[in-house]
Amino acid sequence: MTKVYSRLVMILTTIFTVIPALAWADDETAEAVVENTISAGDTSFVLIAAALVMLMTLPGLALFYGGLSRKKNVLSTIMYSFFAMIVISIQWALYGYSLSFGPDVHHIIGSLDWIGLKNVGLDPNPDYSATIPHNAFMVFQMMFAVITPALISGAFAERMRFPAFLAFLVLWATFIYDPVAHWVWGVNGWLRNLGALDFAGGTVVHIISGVSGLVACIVLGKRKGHGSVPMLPHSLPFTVMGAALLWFGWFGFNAGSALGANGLAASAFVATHLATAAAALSWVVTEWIHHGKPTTLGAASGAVAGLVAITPACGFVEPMSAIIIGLIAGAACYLAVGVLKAKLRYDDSLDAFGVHGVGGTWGALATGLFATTAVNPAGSDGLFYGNPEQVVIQLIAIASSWAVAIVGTYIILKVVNVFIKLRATDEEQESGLDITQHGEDAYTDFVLSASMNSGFSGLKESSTVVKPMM
Amino acid sequence: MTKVYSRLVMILTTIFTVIPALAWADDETAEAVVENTISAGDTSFVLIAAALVMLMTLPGLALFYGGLSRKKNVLSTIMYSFFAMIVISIQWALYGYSLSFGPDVHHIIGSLDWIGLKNVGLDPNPDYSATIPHNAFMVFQMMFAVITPALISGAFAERMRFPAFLAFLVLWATFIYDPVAHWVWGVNGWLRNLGALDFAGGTVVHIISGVSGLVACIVLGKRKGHGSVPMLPHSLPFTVMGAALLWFGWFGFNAGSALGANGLAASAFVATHLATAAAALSWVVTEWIHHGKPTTLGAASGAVAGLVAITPACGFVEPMSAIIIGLIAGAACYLAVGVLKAKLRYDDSLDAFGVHGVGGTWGALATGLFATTAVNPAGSDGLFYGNPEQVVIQLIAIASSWAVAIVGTYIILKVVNVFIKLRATDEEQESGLDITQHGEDAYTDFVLSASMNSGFSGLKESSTVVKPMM
Amino acid sequence: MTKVYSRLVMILTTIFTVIPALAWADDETAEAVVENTISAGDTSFVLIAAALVMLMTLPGLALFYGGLSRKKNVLSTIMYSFFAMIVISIQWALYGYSLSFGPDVHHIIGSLDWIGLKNVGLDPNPDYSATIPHNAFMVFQMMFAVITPALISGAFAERMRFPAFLAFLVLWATFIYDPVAHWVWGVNGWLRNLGALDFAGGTVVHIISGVSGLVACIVLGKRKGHGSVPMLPHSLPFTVMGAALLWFGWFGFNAGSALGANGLAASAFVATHLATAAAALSWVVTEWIHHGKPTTLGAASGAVAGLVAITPACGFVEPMSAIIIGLIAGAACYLAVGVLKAKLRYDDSLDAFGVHGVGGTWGALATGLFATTAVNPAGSDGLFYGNPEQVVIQLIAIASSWAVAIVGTYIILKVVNVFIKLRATDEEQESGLDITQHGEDAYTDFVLSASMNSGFSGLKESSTVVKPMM
Amino acid sequence: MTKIECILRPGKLEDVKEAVNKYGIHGMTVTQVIGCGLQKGRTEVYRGAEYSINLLPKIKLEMVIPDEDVAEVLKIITNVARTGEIGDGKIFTYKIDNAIRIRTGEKGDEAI
Amino acid sequence: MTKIECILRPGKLEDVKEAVNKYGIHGMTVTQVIGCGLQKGRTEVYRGAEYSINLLPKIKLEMVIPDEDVAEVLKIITNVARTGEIGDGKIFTYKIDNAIRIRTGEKGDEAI
Amino acid sequence: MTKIECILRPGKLEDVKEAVNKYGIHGMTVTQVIGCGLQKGRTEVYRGAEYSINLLPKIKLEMVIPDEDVAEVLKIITNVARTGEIGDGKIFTYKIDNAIRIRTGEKGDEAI
Ligand SMILES: Nc1ncnc2c1ncn2[C@@H]1O[C@H](COP(=O)(O)OP(=O)(O)O)[C@@H](O)[C@H]1O
Ligand SMILES: Nc1ncnc2c1ncn2[C@@H]1O[C@H](COP(=O)(O)OP(=O)(O)O)[C@@H](O)[C@H]1O
Ligand SMILES: Nc1ncnc2c1ncn2[C@@H]1O[C@H](COP(=O)(O)OP(=O)(O)O)[C@@H](O)[C@H]1O
Repeated sequence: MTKVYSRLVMILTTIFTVIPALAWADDETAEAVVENTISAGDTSFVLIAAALVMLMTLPGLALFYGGLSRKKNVLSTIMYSFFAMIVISIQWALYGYSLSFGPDVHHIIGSLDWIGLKNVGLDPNPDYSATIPHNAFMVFQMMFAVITPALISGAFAERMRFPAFLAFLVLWATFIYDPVAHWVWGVNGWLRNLGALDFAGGTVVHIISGVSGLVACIVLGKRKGHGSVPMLPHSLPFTVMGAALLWFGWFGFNAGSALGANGLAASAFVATHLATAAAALSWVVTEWIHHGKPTTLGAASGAVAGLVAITPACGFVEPMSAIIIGLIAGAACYLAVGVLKAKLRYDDSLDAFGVHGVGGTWGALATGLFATTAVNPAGSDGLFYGNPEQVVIQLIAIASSWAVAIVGTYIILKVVNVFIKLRATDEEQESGLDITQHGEDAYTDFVLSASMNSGFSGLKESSTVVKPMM
Repeated sequence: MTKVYSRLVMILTTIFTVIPALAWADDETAEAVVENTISAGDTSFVLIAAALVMLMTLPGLALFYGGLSRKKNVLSTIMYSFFAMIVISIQWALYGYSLSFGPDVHHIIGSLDWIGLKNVGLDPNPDYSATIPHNAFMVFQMMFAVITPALISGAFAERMRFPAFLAFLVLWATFIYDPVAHWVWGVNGWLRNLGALDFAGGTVVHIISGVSGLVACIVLGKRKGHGSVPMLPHSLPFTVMGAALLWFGWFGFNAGSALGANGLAASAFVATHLATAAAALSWVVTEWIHHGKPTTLGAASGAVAGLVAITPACGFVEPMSAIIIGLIAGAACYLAVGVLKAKLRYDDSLDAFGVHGVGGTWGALATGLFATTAVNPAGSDGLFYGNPEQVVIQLIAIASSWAVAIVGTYIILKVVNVFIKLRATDEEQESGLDITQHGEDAYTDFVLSASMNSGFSGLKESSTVVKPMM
Repeated sequence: MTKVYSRLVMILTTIFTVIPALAWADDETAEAVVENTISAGDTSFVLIAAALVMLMTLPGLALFYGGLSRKKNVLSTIMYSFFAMIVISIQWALYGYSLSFGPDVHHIIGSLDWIGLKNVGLDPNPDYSATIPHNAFMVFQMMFAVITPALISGAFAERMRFPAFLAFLVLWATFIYDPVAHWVWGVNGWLRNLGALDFAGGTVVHIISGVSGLVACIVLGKRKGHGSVPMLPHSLPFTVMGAALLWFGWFGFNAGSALGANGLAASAFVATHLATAAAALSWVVTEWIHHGKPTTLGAASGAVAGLVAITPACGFVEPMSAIIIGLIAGAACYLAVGVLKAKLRYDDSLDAFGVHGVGGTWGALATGLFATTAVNPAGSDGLFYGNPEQVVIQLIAIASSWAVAIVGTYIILKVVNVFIKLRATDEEQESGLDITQHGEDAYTDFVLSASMNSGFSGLKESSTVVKPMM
Repeated sequence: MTKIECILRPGKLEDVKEAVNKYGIHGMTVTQVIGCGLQKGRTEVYRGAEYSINLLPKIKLEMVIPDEDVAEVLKIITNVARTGEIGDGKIFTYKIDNAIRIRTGEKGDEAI
Repeated sequence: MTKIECILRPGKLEDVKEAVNKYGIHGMTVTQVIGCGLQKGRTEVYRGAEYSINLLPKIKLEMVIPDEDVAEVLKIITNVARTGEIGDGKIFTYKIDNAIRIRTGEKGDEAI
Repeated sequence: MTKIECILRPGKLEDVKEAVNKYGIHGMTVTQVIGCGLQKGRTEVYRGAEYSINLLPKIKLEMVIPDEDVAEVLKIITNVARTGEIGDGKIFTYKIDNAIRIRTGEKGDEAI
């Protein structure tokens, strides 16, 4: 078993260190000389979009995943998203943004020139966004850096210890997210130079989070009782609420990635919405045929699958292509989650891989098929518009992000586990992570009886200090 | 009984086929020659507004209605809204938008010229919105088409079978919503030509959904146990959350209908907010007097009633008029729901008619009373500003939309019922629609025991594939 | 006991009547002659921001506080926020806005010139916002007036009678909020003239609400059973959801206070987000050290503490300063809530004072330390940028708002209590305020049995009116 | 005194309650339970995995009544709660030694 | 051994628990129930329609104790749980044949 | 007939259920309860204030079975439910006078 893994590691390491070198690094980044004037319309749009993307993680994803957890693990699941928000926001400001978007170093990583947000001011940075303040771009991108590791948590929910999660979080963001973001979006990043299309983060956000999730859930092992004890969502209304907020926030994610309020943003908005609806439909129809009932969880899951799949494509494809991408995404993710997972018997608790890994991979590929310069002249044509080469480029982007996610996550988890135990013990899982990791119950309505501890009663003599005065 | 209905059908059919002919169809649509430049500010506003209106249906309405349902029907209630979102979004892109806003055919319907969003591109369409991309306008309107049938579902919740709902949904959108939207908002639609005022959809959205709800709940019959078993909201916090998200999203609905970020939008925003607050206040005060307690459900219901009533008026009236419209709306809807419904003993499960039908009708009328060109020079003056004629026009718009909703919904339901049974059996209602229609429980925390089926255990031999590797 | 209080009242009254007189009232308000053109970008931003701030109160704060309440008091807690929204919106339109922002009267209060929104039209008011419609500014400010008294309700939740709350609400808004808003933000308000910095309402919103909460919870006395019966949050997921929506809405609150979509808004956005993350982190770390577990409630509470503390500072400080302000805010509020409150044994039910009073005071002070004209040339430098005087000014602002809050709230509550009993009886608290004040249960899933009343059964004969017709 | 403990379909509670009320019995206590017997349970599918739920929601209704009424009350409940389908539930009876009304301290048959 | 089964006002659980703890009884089981007796229920209004809620929330407290303690414990509970208002609840007692502590397998009075 | 009433750890329900099923017992009723015994409870901290939760979640499992099976079933349950740690729970048994299957009206041992 472990042999297979080590061999895999070697192969993948080779691939992803060699390919960047191949990427002919023509520095001719086509930035026209733009006037550095801030547009209030664009700034308004991007700032609100940043707020929408923030909402995706908290409470969107927290609720989506929290509703899927069992009652004894709700808070622990929510805390993964909450701390991704807390910790990565600060990491990003301190050095993450600089690593991802700072001046390029060998096409692999940004330099530390922008550490602590040095040189990230109120004026536009024409390299990334000529019409909005540079710090607006920075904070918009921050929200992407936040949600990506939060997505992974769906794979190891209900069993990863909180301290281990924190360590994993910071390492993963630093060694995986930040470089990959630079490759794809950073000026002179090698995948960007290669011509890979990724409008809003299919590769950067979804493939690497989904694939890292798969690795993590295998490394951590199945939850205690998996396969014998049923593990049902404790609150589907929360899950629907979460999915709906993800959908809502995703308009900021995708349309906001146009970095301005213009025709392209509107086009991305429309593509996003249609693909989502189509994917929800196709997931539900597939399961209806397969299992006999159209479920709410299916609709919510399908919607998220569609959002994932359209993310890289939304700024390059026409509305009808978006519907097709969505239809395929829904069915594909359903099969991944409902059939493939059961076959391979890994325990991806809340289906981070099944939805983000599979949906993201399909989306990155689909971008190579359906992209058209009729929608976005700054993009490329895809296979169906006469440019088969784009598919090859997309496949390179997919393969390299799979590779880095597999190898990187595997190494990080192994390293963390040396210092901090990753997996909650069977007893901790039995009692639930809420109590064992956080010392809290999500719902206390039935804990009718409890009493305060001595720390309080020691003060009982002075209890006359505050009294009703009426 | 049925006699009364058939007679009604005849009378109404006559009315609503004759009046359009009367509408002197002067094609002088006053579109000035506007420069087709996209305004980033306006585009930003309308795209965000579209996202807000999306939020109204999901999770807004889903939660509002879901909280009002009993625990065994939560998911089924949510699914009505969810599938309105899924199905109508696609229907709209395929042909709905073309029917509603496409080039006019005889003042009754749009042509199919824009089918599959053909000719709906990134450039502005000066007929509808000269400063934003045409597809931004299209997607903003899509969200209206989505929420309208979702609103109806409150009337037949807890008893309509899901497959029948799907059929009804598509037919109703195609044969009722799309034409009426064309009449009121489409260039050369007969009600638009007549001068009917409907800023954000009092007629199009609320009257026809509310009235269709009334028809639907009568056709389907009362829920099993109605009048003997109590049917209480299972979670009022969800209902409040839903009402609050509706309120929030409605700013997009109403202010967004200005199709630009300008004084008119601000004015609609203010009118919306004040009418809502006033209606919530008046509902609660009325019930406080009537029943002795001010309730949370009353506040939530009153707020929605106010939002409904101000919808057609918000772009034409002054703030103080908005307060008056709201005050009357709250009391009127309370009486409709608390007294009228009890008297007539129809089973409008979650009060779609009582709130949207009654509130929408009052709002459409109130627009004819309180409208003033001081607020919106493109509108007209109402009765209180010296123009009694406007009331007549509003009454024609109200009558024709009532008529089309009654006749159309009745016919559609009867037709659907021939092929797909509309009403869940008594046993299905007893067990709850969540289990019988969707095979799911909303909350599984107390289902402590369950075991996975053979489909899984058949794979038990291969269960060594995935293991913890630590 | 009461002696101490009366002495306090005297001292404070003196302070806050004398200081305004000292404020050298140089009327040289530096409004340049600006062109009165509406910017669509700015208007879009401020209107959306107003909607976001609305969302903070409902459902944000309602959920945050509702989740912290016990199951029998959820609705009552929600109703405090709901009615703040309903009543203050109308109060603001009728006369509150005029008192706060209307033409200055002796630096203390606005005149009644803008009563009923007279003269508050679609054109910009260059005194407050030259690029957006005046009514957009008015409605944005309305949302601030709404949330402030709602925040107080956390202090007396689970025991204040609803009618007394309503009376308190209106009086407090009129006699405390409106004047203080005028002092700080109104043209020629004495604190504004003094040069006090308060970007988005640290003084106006948070100090006075938090301190008023402290006074209120002391005047009302502890909840029945406080200190013996445990009072645990009934739903932490609701609390997290509420905190997340507060966070989201706060971008409107803080960045929106730039009143335009520009570099300053982006800067305020970034500062807000970083301080919030930092405060959540520091609260959790402090309690982790102190109690051994990192809790979800700690993360949510810390986030709110950070939002509060950065509010006055967000438009004046650099990102790294924001992180420091947040780190201190989290620890300080944790100590206030976890140690100080336990020591002094007042019963601030949901910690309105501990979070808003303490956090707001720290924030107002921190503004005087960290402000820099490098971020906002219209502001001032703080102590750390060479201007110790600013700290003095901030301390005056803090002291005077504490003073007015203490004295004003004390008087108002005493007066109200003469006419309307403030405190629910022990029996009412035992049964819960939901039933006793509002006659409702939040969750009825287990109230399986009930029957409709005679008002209904009297109609049973006519129960054939509505029947299924299929 | 005898305690009658019935496990009922959730939908039957109201009917049984009314029927025994009419007979003159007003004191009762109701608990939400789940249970299984001959009834087979049902299948729920979450994201493609099937789960068979074998404990189904029931209502437990407890009444303490004087011994002489037991036979009649059992008849009433059996009649009202029966649908004839599997899953109708069970009734168990057993003797109670004593009953006390807390409010007054009354004991025995007085108290129920 | 005897089982003491009390139906209490929800607010009284803590007091009763403390009182019997003080007496030396620590084992008990608590269930959330709804019930009716002489207490009439209350009216709730939802959107203008009145509903009379006639089953009210109660707490069921069960303790199995040695026979010799029964009289004393009943006295304690009755005293603590009484408010004198309708709705105070009931206590039922009945004999238990056996008790087993699962952890150790101990039986009878040892086990409780 | 005898009623076996077990208070179990929530995690043990499934195992106990399977074990008695294998023995041939299928009828049972399950209730969510909270309780305390020797087990001490735990501490939860909310915003810096510590609370000791002394009633912990348990599962009550009730089965009415023929007297002759009691000894064997008790053995099975005790074995399966035991972890050896404090908090394993209790089993109580007592005689039932009668059982009725509502669907058919069958009485006594037939009915269970
Ligand atoms: N022997 C038993 N002991 C305790 N509870 C039982 C027993 N048998 C049945 N029950 C309860 O009665 C309910 C209905 O039983 P079931 O066998 O399905 O009914 P029937 O046989 O009358 O169709 C079960 O869900 C369970 O809660
Ligand atoms: N005969 C009975 N059998 C079972 N439970 C009962 C009976 N009588 C009362 N109860 C329970 O006791 C609770 C309190 O009863 P109630 O008659 O209101 O008290 P009291 O008569 O002491 O004022 C009821 O809600 C119910 O749960
Ligand atoms: N005397 C009793 N009467 C009723 N229930 C009891 C009694 N003793 C224990 N229990 C129940 O059994 C559960 C487990 O008891 P505990 O004393 O912790 O187990 P053990 O002593 O076997 O470790 C308790 O939570 C409670 O619900």
